[in-house]
Amino acid sequence: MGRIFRKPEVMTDEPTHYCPGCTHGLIHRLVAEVIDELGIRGRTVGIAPVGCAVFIYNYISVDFQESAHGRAPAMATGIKRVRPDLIVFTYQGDGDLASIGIAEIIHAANRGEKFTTIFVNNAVYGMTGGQMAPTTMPGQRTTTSPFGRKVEEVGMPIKIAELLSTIETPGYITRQTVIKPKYIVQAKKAIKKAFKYQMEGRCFSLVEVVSICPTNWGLTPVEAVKWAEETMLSYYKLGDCKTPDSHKGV
Amino acid sequence: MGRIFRKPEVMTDEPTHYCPGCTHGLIHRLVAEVIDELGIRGRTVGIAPVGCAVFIYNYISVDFQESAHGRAPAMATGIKRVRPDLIVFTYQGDGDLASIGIAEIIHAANRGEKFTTIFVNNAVYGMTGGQMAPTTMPGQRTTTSPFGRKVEEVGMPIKIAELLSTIETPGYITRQTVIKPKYIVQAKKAIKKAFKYQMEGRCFSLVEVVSICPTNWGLTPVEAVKWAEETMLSYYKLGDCKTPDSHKGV
Amino acid sequence: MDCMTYKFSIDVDRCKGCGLCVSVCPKKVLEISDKVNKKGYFPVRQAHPEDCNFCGACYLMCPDVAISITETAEDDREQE
Amino acid sequence: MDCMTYKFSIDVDRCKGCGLCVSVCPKKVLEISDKVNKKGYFPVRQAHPEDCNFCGACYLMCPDVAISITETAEDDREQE
Amino acid sequence: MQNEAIFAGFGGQGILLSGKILAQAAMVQGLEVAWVPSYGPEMRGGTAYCMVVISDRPIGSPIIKNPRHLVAMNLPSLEKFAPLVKPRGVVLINSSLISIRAGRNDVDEMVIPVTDIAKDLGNVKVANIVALAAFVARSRIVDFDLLREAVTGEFARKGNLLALNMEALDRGKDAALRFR
Amino acid sequence: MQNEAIFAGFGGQGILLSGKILAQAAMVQGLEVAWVPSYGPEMRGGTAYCMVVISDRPIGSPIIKNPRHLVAMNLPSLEKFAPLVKPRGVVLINSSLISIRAGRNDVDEMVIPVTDIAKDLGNVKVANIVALAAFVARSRIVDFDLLREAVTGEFARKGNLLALNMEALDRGKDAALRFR
Amino acid sequence: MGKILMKGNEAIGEAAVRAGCLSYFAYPITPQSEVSEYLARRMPEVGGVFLQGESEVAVSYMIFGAVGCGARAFTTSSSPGISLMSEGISYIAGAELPAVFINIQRGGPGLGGILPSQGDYFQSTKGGGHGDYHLMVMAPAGVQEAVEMVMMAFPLAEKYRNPVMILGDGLIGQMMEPITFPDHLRTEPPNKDEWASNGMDTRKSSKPNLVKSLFLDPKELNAHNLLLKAKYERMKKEDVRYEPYNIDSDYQILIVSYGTMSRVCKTAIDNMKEDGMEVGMIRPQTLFPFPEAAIHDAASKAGCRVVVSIEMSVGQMVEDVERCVRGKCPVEWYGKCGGEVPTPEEIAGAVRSLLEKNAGSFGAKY
Amino acid sequence: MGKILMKGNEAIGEAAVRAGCLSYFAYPITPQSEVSEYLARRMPEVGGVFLQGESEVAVSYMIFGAVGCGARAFTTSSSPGISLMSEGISYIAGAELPAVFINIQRGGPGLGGILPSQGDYFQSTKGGGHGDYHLMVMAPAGVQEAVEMVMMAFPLAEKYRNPVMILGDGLIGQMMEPITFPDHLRTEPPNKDEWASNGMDTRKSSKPNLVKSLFLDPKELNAHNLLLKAKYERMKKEDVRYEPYNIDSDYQILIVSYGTMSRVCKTAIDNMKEDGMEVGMIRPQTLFPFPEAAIHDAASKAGCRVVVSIEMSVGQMVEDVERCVRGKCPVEWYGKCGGEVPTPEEIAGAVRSLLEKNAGSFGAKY
Ligand SMILES: Cc1ncc(C[n+]2csc(CCOP(=O)(O)OP(=O)(O)O)c2C)c(N)n1
Ligand SMILES: Cc1ncc(C[n+]2csc(CCOP(=O)(O)OP(=O)(O)O)c2C)c(N)n1
Ligand code: SF4
Ligand code: SF4
Ligand code: SF4
Ligand code: SF4
Ligand code: SF4
Ligand code: SF4
Ligand SMILES: [Mg+2]
Ligand SMILES: [Mg+2]
Repeated sequence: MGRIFRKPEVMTDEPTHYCPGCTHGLIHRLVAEVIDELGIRGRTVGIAPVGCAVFIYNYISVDFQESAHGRAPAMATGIKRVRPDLIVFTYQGDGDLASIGIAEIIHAANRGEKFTTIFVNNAVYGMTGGQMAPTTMPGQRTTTSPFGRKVEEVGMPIKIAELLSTIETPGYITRQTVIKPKYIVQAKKAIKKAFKYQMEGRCFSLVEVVSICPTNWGLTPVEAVKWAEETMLSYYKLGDCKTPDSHKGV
Repeated sequence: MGRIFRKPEVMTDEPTHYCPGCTHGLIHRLVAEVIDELGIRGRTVGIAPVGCAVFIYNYISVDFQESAHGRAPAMATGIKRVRPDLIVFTYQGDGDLASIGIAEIIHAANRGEKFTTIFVNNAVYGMTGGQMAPTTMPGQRTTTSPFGRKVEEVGMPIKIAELLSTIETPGYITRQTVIKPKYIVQAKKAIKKAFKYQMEGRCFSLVEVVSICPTNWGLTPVEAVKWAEETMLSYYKLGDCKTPDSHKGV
Repeated sequence: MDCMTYKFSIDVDRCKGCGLCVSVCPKKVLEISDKVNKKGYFPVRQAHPEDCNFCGACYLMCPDVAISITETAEDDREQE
Repeated sequence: MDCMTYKFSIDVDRCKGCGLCVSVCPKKVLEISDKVNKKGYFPVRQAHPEDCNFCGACYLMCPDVAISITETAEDDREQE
Repeated sequence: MQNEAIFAGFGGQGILLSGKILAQAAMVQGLEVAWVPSYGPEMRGGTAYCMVVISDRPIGSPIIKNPRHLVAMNLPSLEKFAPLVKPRGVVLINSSLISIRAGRNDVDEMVIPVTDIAKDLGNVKVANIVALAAFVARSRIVDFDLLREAVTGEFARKGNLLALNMEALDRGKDAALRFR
Repeated sequence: MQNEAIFAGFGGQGILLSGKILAQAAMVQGLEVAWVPSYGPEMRGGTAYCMVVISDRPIGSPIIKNPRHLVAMNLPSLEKFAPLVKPRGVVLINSSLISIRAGRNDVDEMVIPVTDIAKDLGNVKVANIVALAAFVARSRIVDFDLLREAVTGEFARKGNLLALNMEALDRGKDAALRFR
Repeated sequence: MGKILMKGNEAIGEAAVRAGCLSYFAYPITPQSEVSEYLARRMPEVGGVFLQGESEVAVSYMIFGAVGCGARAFTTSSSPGISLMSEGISYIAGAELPAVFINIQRGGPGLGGILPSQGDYFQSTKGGGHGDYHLMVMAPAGVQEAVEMVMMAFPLAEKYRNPVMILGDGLIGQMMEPITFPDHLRTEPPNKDEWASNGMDTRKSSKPNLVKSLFLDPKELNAHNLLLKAKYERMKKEDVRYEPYNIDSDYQILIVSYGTMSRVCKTAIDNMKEDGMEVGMIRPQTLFPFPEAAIHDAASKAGCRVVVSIEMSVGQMVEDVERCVRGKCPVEWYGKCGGEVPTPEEIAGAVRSLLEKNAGSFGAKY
Repeated sequence: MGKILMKGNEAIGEAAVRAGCLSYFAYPITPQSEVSEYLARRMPEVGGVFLQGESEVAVSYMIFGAVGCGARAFTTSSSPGISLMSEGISYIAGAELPAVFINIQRGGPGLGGILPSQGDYFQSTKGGGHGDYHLMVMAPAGVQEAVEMVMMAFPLAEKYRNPVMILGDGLIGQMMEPITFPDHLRTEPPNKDEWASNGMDTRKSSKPNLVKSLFLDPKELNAHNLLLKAKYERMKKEDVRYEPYNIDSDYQILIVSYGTMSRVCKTAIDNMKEDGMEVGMIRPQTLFPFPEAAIHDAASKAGCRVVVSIEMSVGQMVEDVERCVRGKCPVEWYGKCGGEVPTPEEIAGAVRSLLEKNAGSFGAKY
């Protein structure tokens, strides 16, 4: 028992602007730990999303570009094509990646762009005040689905990891979560693996992270964790969907 | 042996602007036959793509809207949401649907919009002079892949039918071709089924049609048919990928 | 109307001479002619109409709806 | 440096009192305090530090990196 | 004559609602009114505020640098807005959460433990109404009866909350009348 | 002095290339030149054309309603452009594919079975060079030797095609000289 | 009907419903998301349609489809979202569809900020999209006017078969003001059966309706553009709207200002009047068609020495003002942007220093 | 180096390579697809990057990413494609990135047509995207000038850290003309290590570089906009380009025209001169910054009775001309669009009838 735990070096001292219990900060920390451990700070470029994590560059001290809503994969493509030696990651929410930016992520994955995407699925548009996302659960109330998501009207939540895994171009696609310590350990491993695949120049990699948004779910952080576990994890199954070695998903 | 074969009523007399052997005209005829047979001419609205088939409204005599490149599914959504009684179909090429318009088709399918898409996959941008499409085959030469599509650089061709079939919302997704009479008979059945699902208000439906573009492939029509059969059909497998009854693809 | 048969016709000016019908005709009835049509294409023609079994494969395959096969009473035939 | 042990600390002003650490601590060491911090949150505190086994679950779970567990020589300890 | 009031505090303290109820009362009184909230990401966990402008003429600019009055529900709000208040304006300080004072001697400072009063009433959430009542009682910015009407209107369809809020209204008014 | 020529025919007849070679020759002759193609979907299976403008002064508008000369490789082209040609211009008619005439008596009509000559040479594709040579020989729009150079340049890297095209050039010139 | 206190964004949603527009497609963006949130509840009550699109690009074409088949439909967004609709707006204008767009502007360029701004004047009046087209652009200065403009927008769009843009800003959207709704105006798009692709069953003729913007033949496309131009000229004749303010006074300086900014200007003008200084103002209510003659005339008035365009931008409308003034006076710009709003005091200061700067000017009145 | 005959689109591609721009991202669209087709072969030869993006929206952000990490990068498109880049262009301007965009215009609005047009003047000069920003806009009148402008565009973009747009049209793209390439100018963006997100290893300091357009604090955003404004003012001082034509003559009418249209005007002017009629012309080579002073001065010249803006659009630049002329003369528009191009004869006709119409005018010279 007992290890050393402290803020990764690449994280700044600035307190985050996130709501109490919001897992964005936690996921930032995992990314930061991986950057530290891989020793790639000096050649890493992050792409900030438009979403609650828009200020990620205030917390992780590497070069950053700030994307437009949904377009981070296109920006990452632009960078990696002209500077394949840089390590590039995008950090995107579910509104960002699964709604407005779904074309960009699919095509980046399909072209096999060699960057890493951290995809934070919190089943809602956090930043703009809790509107419905493509990943919102059936029946879930949001400000734009005040009577609960009606599947007959707007369909089922999109499973991004599975969707991307049908693509024939090799890639690493996995779904993780950070709602419990045991999952957090796994999630970090997956993030590290994703960065490593990039460093080896092997493939596109994406880690979907099932997350919580206590504020817009109208729950306390602890309740939110419970809801995520009960409702989301049974729909969004954890684990690797695709590795560059396996041709097709698990 | 022996049946009656003549131009469907809903087809106009105007000769098409297509190149000799181009299967767009053939697919138009199938759609027209289905409209005739279902007796839905008076309440059908088509959405023309931006692609070689941009003038489809000159050949099929129903109400039409002409879309912007890739956006037909959004337009069809707009129509069906305000006029669910109309029968709406989009007719889209692979540049249109699989490249610029992939977000729109995925989200329409995911919301379960009750319209029908005829998706003509000819592995190339026909109208603009034969540039590479997301569906272009590995090694295939096009004006923007003059040395052949390099999979290491731009990935594998996208299989739209399979991609859309992972979506959880019920739908009818099938892949057909028209390069031989036997396939044509099947393709027509599929198109009819797709329209029927719409008429029953059941689900989104999409028929991918593997097609030829002799002009931009630099082949005669007969050679093009052969190439399509040998090269495309082994990658783009024919058959239903998903029906509203089966939850997941075949 | 007692004595029904089929009439095969090619709309020469719609035909673009692509040859797809030729390639699918099980009876080798069709061939590309050497007379240019209005649009400058060499349209298809029934070289061996007697072999035609009105199967419709050519119609099915034609991208330009240039072929039609219709029912016709025997006596209508002459009028064409 | 011979005699190593661990130091547990909470950055009170980073803590937002979300309670997630409390919920995952296997030893029930933590609780939310009733003193407001600078930002107006009620931060967490080690109510039973003696039970802490430095497992790090709380660190892992904290979204705000408000907890740290570091190695420290016995004699360093007093300096804090 | 134009008057403005800023209501400021934590998100969740019902700041925007207090302002809205005041605006509603003023409107019914026949005055021109505009209610302007702070909005956007800075609301997230931080401070929220709204500005209510009340006038007997059409309101020009609804964006006011120096408002007449301030209702400060937490410390950061007092620190941010107290310096901006016009002389002779009312500055209500929620002493339950704020231990300092405005640091001005040209304003009408009113120190009331609003949150404690609300707790006393059994629900910390009604602190906003306590404060609103105290503020209106002191500033007379609108007719108190119309304020009562507005509170009634706001909570009429919210069943059991009505009585509680009416009580909060009275307690706030009392506190103001008893202040100093 | 400015001259213009339209080359028109089916897509696939090498129309754009004839124009380009002429433009190349004129450029080498030290003249100003602009080559403007028809483009876009109407090319699909239909007629293609290009316009070459040659001048001893900088060229203003490269878009010309009434060109001086016309090389018509098929019927629709002749029908479309013949009426536009300026008086005294050369109108080359590919009689292999066109059975009518320009229907004008103020132009220099030259009727040559260009496609047949090309077939004769063993490759229908060189009809464009036959026509180009005949046209230049007649119109003298550029120095014929420079034209020869331009054709050489165009096909130099295309191996066996060079000899064939040089032959086409000569046959075209001959045909023009022998015409009428 | 009594006044009700309503937030701009919600009032906009309600006004559309009352104008008979029962279809709304949108994508969330601050500071206008409350329109969606309001209509997500309201549309089901009236049997209308609310759909959150996957992006602003998609939304612009959902609107195209809905309006193209004869429905009334509108969307709301804010600056970056409107940019994404540029192509769609150009298509809609090209296809002559009476769609309504509402831009609750925020600071730009790029991601910019979320506070009120007027940085999209150019984009909306000069056509953010490609090609020769114009939107009719209306700029409300408060919630009540926003309501009225929304309710006028649909019939106006249908009068011209041309998209109408309402250019608000974050303040209009976020503010609550007392409002009354004009009487219900519900009508359907007139003559829609003549052009809408609503199914051939709808009409007697067997001619299909075709909604399109493609004209490959340049003669046709030129003619189409001239037809559009004629509509814009007609707008200039029939539908210019503006409010003059203190224009009968003996002003030496004329302000041109619109929307939120003009309200602050009014306060400034009132304050200056109290101080004995007269300032006139023209407030364009339609930004396209622009009140060209009104501004020219007001600038030509004897005594007017300088015209100033006051904007929450670094100077966009000022170009139109300059154009209309045609050299009658010097034309200046004053403003702030990105969420900063000049105060009445700052405006008064600016006015004073502009008068000093242009002390020698006497205009070129002829 | 001798002249070579090259198609505009291909010459543009080659010019970019010679300007040291080795990254190109684009999406096919007529009439500019040949740029991609050329560079698909050429870029591998020089170790450069060509990537066909999935859409114009994506392409605009690929450019953002590439330029943002310090590379030179450009794209080409045509009207509808540029509309789809509006948001991206606004972001790029907001983030102060020196990207180069080339618009080979076609007829609009909407799908329009594919023939040459000048309908995107407003879009490119007034900011198709949202917020207060400007592109530097250059308009070549032929292939040689297109080559030169492309080669100037990169250093100019870097001088200002502002995107540059080259506004051509289908004719410029499709035409072949003899060209020579200026000497190679290969340099890298100067000082890029100061701002580009190219990895912290690149620089000594441990401060990360951040490329962004977000400024949530209104004061900051206002300041940022003023900084941008200052750049645009500097452009107006240092980089206005135009060509006067027959301006020393005794003209009664002044033409303002650019790009392809100006070539036809030159022919018309030459023809009219032969007929004894003098017509002056100012041809803006930069549309932003616009040659305001030159046009004002030329319109102010004694004898000039009317100014006409001749465009392949139904009248866009005419507004800028009107603005600059400031009442010195009446300002008129003449043109055609959608692929129709006025002939020299038509222009002469228009000039004559405008002179008649404005016979009474003598300008307001003071
Ligand atoms: C083009 C555009 N559309 C909309 C927005 C508004 N917007 C900002 S963030 C956001 C959604 C964020 O949700 P998500 O991506 O799920 O991230 P989260 O905040 O939940 O982490 C939206 C719609 C924008 N900035 N730009
Ligand atoms: C926004 C936009 N981008 C690009 C184009 C140009 N464009 C027209 S058709 C087309 C591709 C057509 O290819 P596909 O969809 O495969 O249809 P096909 O012609 O092969 O049937 C493109 C890129 C356009 N019109 N609009
Ligand atoms: S709104 Fe949700 S996602 Fe955003 S910071 Fe708060 S909890 Fe996190
Ligand atoms: S280019 Fe290809 S798709 Fe287009 S009409 Fe010709 S053969 Fe058909
Ligand atoms: S109908 Fe059958 S047999 Fe007759 S020509 Fe056609 S394909 Fe041949
Ligand atoms: S398939 Fe049709 S177009 Fe082709 S040759 Fe046969 S009849 Fe003619
Ligand atoms: S380290 Fe482990 S035992 Fe100690 S407080 Fe944290 S979670 Fe509890
Ligand atoms: S998890 Fe972190 S922020 Fe939350 S209460 Fe514990 S220490 Fe504080
Ligand atoms: Mg989210
Ligand atoms: Mg295709």
